[in-house]
Amino acid sequence: MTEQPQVAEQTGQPSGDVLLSCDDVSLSFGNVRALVDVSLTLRPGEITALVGDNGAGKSTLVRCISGIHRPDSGTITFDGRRTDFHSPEDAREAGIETVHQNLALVEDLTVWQNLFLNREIVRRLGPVGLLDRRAMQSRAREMVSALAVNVPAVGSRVRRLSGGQRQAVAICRAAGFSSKLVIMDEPTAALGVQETARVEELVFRLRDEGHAVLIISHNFAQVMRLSQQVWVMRAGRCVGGRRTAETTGEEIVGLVTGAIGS
Amino acid sequence: MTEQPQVAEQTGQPSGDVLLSCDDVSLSFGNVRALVDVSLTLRPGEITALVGDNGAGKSTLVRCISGIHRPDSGTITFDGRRTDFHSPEDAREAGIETVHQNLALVEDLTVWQNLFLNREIVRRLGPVGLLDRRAMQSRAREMVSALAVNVPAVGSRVRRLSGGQRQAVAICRAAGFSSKLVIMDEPTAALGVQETARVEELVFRLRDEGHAVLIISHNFAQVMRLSQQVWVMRAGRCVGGRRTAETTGEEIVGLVTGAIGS
Amino acid sequence: LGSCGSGGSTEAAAANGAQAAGRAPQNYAAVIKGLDNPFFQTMKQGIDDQAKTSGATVTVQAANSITDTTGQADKLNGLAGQDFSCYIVNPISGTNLIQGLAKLSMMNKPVVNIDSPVDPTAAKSANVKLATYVGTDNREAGKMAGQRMTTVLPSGGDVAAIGGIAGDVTSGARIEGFTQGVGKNVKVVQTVAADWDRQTALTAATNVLRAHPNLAGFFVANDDMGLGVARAVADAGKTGKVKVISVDGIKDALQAVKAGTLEATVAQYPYTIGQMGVEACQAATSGKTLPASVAAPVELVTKDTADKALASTPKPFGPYQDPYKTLTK
Amino acid sequence: MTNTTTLRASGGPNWSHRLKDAGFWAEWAALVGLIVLVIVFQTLNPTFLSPGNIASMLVAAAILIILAVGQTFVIATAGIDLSIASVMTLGAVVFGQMYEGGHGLGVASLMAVVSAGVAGAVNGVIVARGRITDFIVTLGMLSAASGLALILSDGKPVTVIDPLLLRLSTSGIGIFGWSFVIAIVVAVVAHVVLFHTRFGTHLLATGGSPESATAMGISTARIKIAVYLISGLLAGIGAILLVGRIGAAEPAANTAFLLNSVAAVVLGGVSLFGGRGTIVGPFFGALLLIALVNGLTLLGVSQFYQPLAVGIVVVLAALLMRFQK
Amino acid sequence: MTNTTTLRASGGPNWSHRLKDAGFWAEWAALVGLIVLVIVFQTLNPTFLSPGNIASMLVAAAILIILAVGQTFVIATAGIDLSIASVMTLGAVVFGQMYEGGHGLGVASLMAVVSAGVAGAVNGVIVARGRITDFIVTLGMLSAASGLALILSDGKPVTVIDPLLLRLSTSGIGIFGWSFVIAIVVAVVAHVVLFHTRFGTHLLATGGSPESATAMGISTARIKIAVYLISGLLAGIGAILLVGRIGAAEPAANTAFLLNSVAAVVLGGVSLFGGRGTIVGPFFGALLLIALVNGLTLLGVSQFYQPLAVGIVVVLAALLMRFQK
Ligand SMILES: Nc1ncnc2c1ncn2[C@@H]1O[C@H](COP(=O)(O)OP(=O)(O)OP(=O)(O)O)[C@@H](O)[C@H]1O
Ligand SMILES: Nc1ncnc2c1ncn2[C@@H]1O[C@H](COP(=O)(O)OP(=O)(O)OP(=O)(O)O)[C@@H](O)[C@H]1O
Ligand SMILES: [Mg+2]
Ligand SMILES: [Mg+2]
Repeated sequence: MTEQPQVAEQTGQPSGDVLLSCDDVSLSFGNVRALVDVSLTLRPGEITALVGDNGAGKSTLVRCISGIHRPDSGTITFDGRRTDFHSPEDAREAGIETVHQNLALVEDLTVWQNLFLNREIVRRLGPVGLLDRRAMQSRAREMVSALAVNVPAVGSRVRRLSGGQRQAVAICRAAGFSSKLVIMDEPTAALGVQETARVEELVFRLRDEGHAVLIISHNFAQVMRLSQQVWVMRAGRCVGGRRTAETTGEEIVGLVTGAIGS
Repeated sequence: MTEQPQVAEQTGQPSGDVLLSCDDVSLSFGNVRALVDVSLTLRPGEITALVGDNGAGKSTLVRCISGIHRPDSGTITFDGRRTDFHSPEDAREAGIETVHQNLALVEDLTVWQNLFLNREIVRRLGPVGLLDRRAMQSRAREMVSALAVNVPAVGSRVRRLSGGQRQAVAICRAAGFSSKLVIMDEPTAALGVQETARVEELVFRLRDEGHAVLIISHNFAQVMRLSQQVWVMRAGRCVGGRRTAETTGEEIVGLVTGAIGS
Repeated sequence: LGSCGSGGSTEAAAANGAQAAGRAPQNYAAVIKGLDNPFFQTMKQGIDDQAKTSGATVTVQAANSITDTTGQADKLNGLAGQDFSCYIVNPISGTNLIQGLAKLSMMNKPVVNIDSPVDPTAAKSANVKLATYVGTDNREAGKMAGQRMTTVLPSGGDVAAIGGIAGDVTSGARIEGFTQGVGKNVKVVQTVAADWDRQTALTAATNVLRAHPNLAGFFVANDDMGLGVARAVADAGKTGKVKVISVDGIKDALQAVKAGTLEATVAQYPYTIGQMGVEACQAATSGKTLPASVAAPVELVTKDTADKALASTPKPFGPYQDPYKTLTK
Repeated sequence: MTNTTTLRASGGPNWSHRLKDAGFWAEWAALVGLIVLVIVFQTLNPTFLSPGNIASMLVAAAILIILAVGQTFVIATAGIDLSIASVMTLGAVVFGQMYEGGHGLGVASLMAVVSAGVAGAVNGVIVARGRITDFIVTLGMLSAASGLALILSDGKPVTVIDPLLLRLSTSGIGIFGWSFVIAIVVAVVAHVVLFHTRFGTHLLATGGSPESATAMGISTARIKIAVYLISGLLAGIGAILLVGRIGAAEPAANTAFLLNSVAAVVLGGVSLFGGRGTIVGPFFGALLLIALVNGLTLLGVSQFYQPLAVGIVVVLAALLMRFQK
Repeated sequence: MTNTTTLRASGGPNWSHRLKDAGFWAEWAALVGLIVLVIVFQTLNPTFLSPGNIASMLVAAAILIILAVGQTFVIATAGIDLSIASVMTLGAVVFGQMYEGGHGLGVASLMAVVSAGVAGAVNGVIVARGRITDFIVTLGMLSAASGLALILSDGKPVTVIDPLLLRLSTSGIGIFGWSFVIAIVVAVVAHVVLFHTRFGTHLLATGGSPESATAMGISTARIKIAVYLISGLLAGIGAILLVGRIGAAEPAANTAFLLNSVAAVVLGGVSLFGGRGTIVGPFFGALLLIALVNGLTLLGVSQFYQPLAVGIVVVLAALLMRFQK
């Protein structure tokens, strides 16, 4: 409670366009308070990073924004309108694509089916729409080979892929469809050096195309490299925000561990 | 084929004690050749790193060593004896503990049940052995809090844990029981800064206690920090080995990408 | 239409009902077999009708299926705890209701056994006292069918038997009776279990016809399956050439006999069995001594008698004995 | 370098690869089992493959195929429709009541399909909105639908002799009776829906991983309702064929169809845990079960030995699926 | 700092927490449903809770409870034992043949349990070693065991009137008939095995995630064999009680037990997808099903309306489990 005002002052966020803002979002699971009055904002054309210890509540916040959980209290405003997503469908429709930490792939479907899940390309045949499998397969092949080094066959089931290959598929999916906000929950955790570099290029490209990107990462070097704004979570609270240009890796570590700001 | 002799020369491995050696291990899944004539050695009291791109075959090799897959050809020698593990049970019995990339946790069991899975503490009551739940719970609490910052309740189901909390549980499990070799497949991928530091401490402690540790990581800084020996895999082959002290991050990257050694 | 037996019984029952209305209303319980078979529907109808005419109320419960031996026992146990003055039971097997019946006997409640008999040795050892038994001997019914088969196949031939669920007591007794009833020239070449189901019987009969192209007849353990077998025979274009005889005497079967798709059916009149069961209860509760066992009417219905049978269904067209009626007077 | 790596992992599936592929075997195991069975029976009794016998097997299989297709949709979403047989009974009884009420074949058929569809939709809504496990909901419906059938029909069968309906099982194109032709059409449409529409993909995703499907914005509730509706509608079509076949609408439980429909699906290589499914598999699974009983009867296997033989053959046929893992 | 964090996440489960916990509701939903049912029936008909009626309900429930416990073990490993009822029939027939052959109660009982256990073990071995889905293997055994029962008994029931056996269901301790006491003992032992032995934990791990269990060195094959063996042995015990209850060993299968045993387990909050399980749940699930039929009979609900009522009540009872997710 006492730290709240201090935090609000130190967000580092200049005024201006805001794409998404969370205000006092709280969520508990039983007696685990996963989110406690979390407030933060995201701006279009920027890469925003969200950092914090394991179990700090980052993924839970992401799941609230992308419509999987509904907050117990607090509001989320997206693109100027107050949102009340009842399902991920609503969020996807509003223009939020997410790479979840658990990747949200269907193991028994093939790579291309996963890539186009709920975004299938359909050929109209009178009243019925039939899948255009060929088109999706060739598109999928392009999308995956842009990211992966050891490219998996797009016709193979996701169950068979290596950890990094899966992650590449999930990232391709989120990046491949027009959206206003792309959220990536630890997108490069399982990726190799080359693949990580490609994902970082992709993130820059997304930003340059005007998307907002929210990226969660435990790799502070990466955070400093990519982001324009950093938010720090600790034990369910958002304990601070900084412009990346105005902070250092050490300050962020301090905020994360609680050495600073508590 | 042509590179094989060259690689064999450049292993960087001095002669001496060998705990585990793989010789020409190959394994295919359908037409995917996941492992092609992989040969490498591990020495006791050392931390050995295994690096390579996504889909290079690292996890597949680990699964061969820990008895989940059986190689199509080639031999694995552990502790002086040629092994032919028919199941992970055999490998665990021989003294190999593994943190798998998919963590191998049972989602519906609690943290403590997962920690002691197949290593349960039992109170003998005449002919029947009853679980000593209390003992396991308190031991589990100690083990987990040594690694995690936001410690999950040991009685909560793994399904509920955050990505990093799960990984911490899996690492605790592998480290918690006496073994000759601990294999960790990307153990810190989902971990925060503090947790990663604790795991690295743990790895050093394991080494100092005389265990051999095989660690897979995409974080080359970490690899250079921790290991004494590095093996590099590329597209199913083991393309080189180096003493960490005698190599640089750049050389490793070169081996991984194929800029060196092909 | 001189169905004197049934006509007389209705009048008598009506008079009886008026008379019974003077007494305290009687409360009986009945537990019968399956639900989804017309045979037991007709039995229930007989019970209900007789109850109405005699001014009694009867709670009728049935097992969920013809294999539900313990479920039927549970239902009897449920009813046994309540205050009924008389119980009518049609057990699925000879022994499955024994415990409930033992309880009833301990409480000195009269029990009327209808249709399928309670196993006498089991009854004796469990101290079950049955007020009376009314029903038909399934073996006799099978035998009648067998004799008819011999008559319609004077030069003999191969026949097949289609039974209910394999191992079912009723089905077994009927087929056994049939086998005993047929003459030397008629040979039962195959017995198939069709689970008391019309569709299964149809498929089974189709297959049997294929396996034995010269088959001369079918004996079917109940009418419902018999109609399916008749359909199979018709589909094969062999109506009239392959004789189908079944047991029960439900209305659809009588019609089929009339139409000639069924050669004959051995009618067992569950309606009358139900009626007589209620009458027996009336007699028993008013303290009369009942005959130990009464044979319910069994009639062979052929094309000649089909019209008569249809006119009087669900009651028998011929005269029959009903000793309980005199006792309830 | 990157190029060869790509080739290594993404080479197109060739024949020897397909033969090693688990899914391939699962899908075709039922067909292989069927072929083996046919060879054995034909050797032991040459009438087995006579045109007449084939024709009657196909007609006998029609209802089971249609139910198995409906069951496949449900099972592919990791559900199970225990009520499929009694919903068919309900449909048949509604048909009978309508027909007896003088409404003609068309109206009766329509009402049969509609009533069965409604029962299916109720299943779906309770499963999806009430969040109750499929097993319990459809078990409840099993009981409720048979109860309704008994109430509507007052427990009595209705004889339905309609020349048009009769032709469903007595005539057709060559050895393919009309009812089998209907079953083929149902199977083909089902195959297209499952593998060539968005709905089909969403259905498999719902079965494979409901969380992931939800996270991708698929309404798993709507999918669940749809599959149970489909299962109900197909049970309604099955009801019409059933009435046509036995010439009567009966309130009898038809329990054999329940276990057989699930067995056909599972023999067809579809996992009860959802997420995978084919239509060819269950199609041949149903034919296998019908051919088995037909063959055993033709061979004159005694009624007491038949269940034993059926049990053993079913397990042996499934042994062909051992490659599944 | 770390300290407060720890507290936040690892606070011991208190009562309000437990009430919010899904698992808690799943486990006790059957009991809650049972209590509601009892209140309703007792209000409508006061004989419902008379000692006599309670006693007869408990005795009636004994066999179902024992089968449901066996089924729970199988279902907790994500399997299903469709053969449980016909294996019980097989056990009963073996009992009958032994008894008729003059072998006395002890030998007959032993052989009943042994033969049912063997059938269960065969299930387990085929499932585990042959890698065939549980559904097909036990469906095959369902058929094979009833066939064996028919062959052994030549299709005829054997009357078994044994005073000792009769007392199983006619006498006991107070309102608890001996057969119910046996069921209680079985349930208690099962609870201890499931939650207080290594085997129980390994069983739940096998059901929850076979890959993870295997990776941890658990032999899932051995677990599978064990659960089917247990299910078979319990079916054998059920067979003895069944013979005692109906006074005969009959070869015609009592199919109602199959669906009811699975229904009791699922009503008891156990997921068909394995990995979770309780014994209390299925125990009360079985009581619920028995009380339901008993109550409807007492109320004199017409036979046609009973299936409808059963269906509706089962779904309503399951609505209590909606908190499960
Ligand atoms: N469904 C749930 N039920 C109960 N507790 C949950 C649930 N989901 C998350 N939690 C708890 O909420 C807290 C925050 O979890 P969350 O997954 O948001 O962490 P995180 O910041 O993403 O951590 P990581 O870096 O490890 O992914 C953790 O203590 C976790 O155990
Ligand atoms: N069970 C399987 N069936 C078919 N292909 C498989 C299977 N397991 C792995 N593969 C394939 O084998 C190759 C090597 O996979 P592996 O998991 O060993 O990679 P990895 O080096 O661990 O990669 P990562 O760093 O992404 O974890 C990949 O192309 C993968 O798709
Ligand atoms: Mg997270
Ligand atoms: Mg890997």
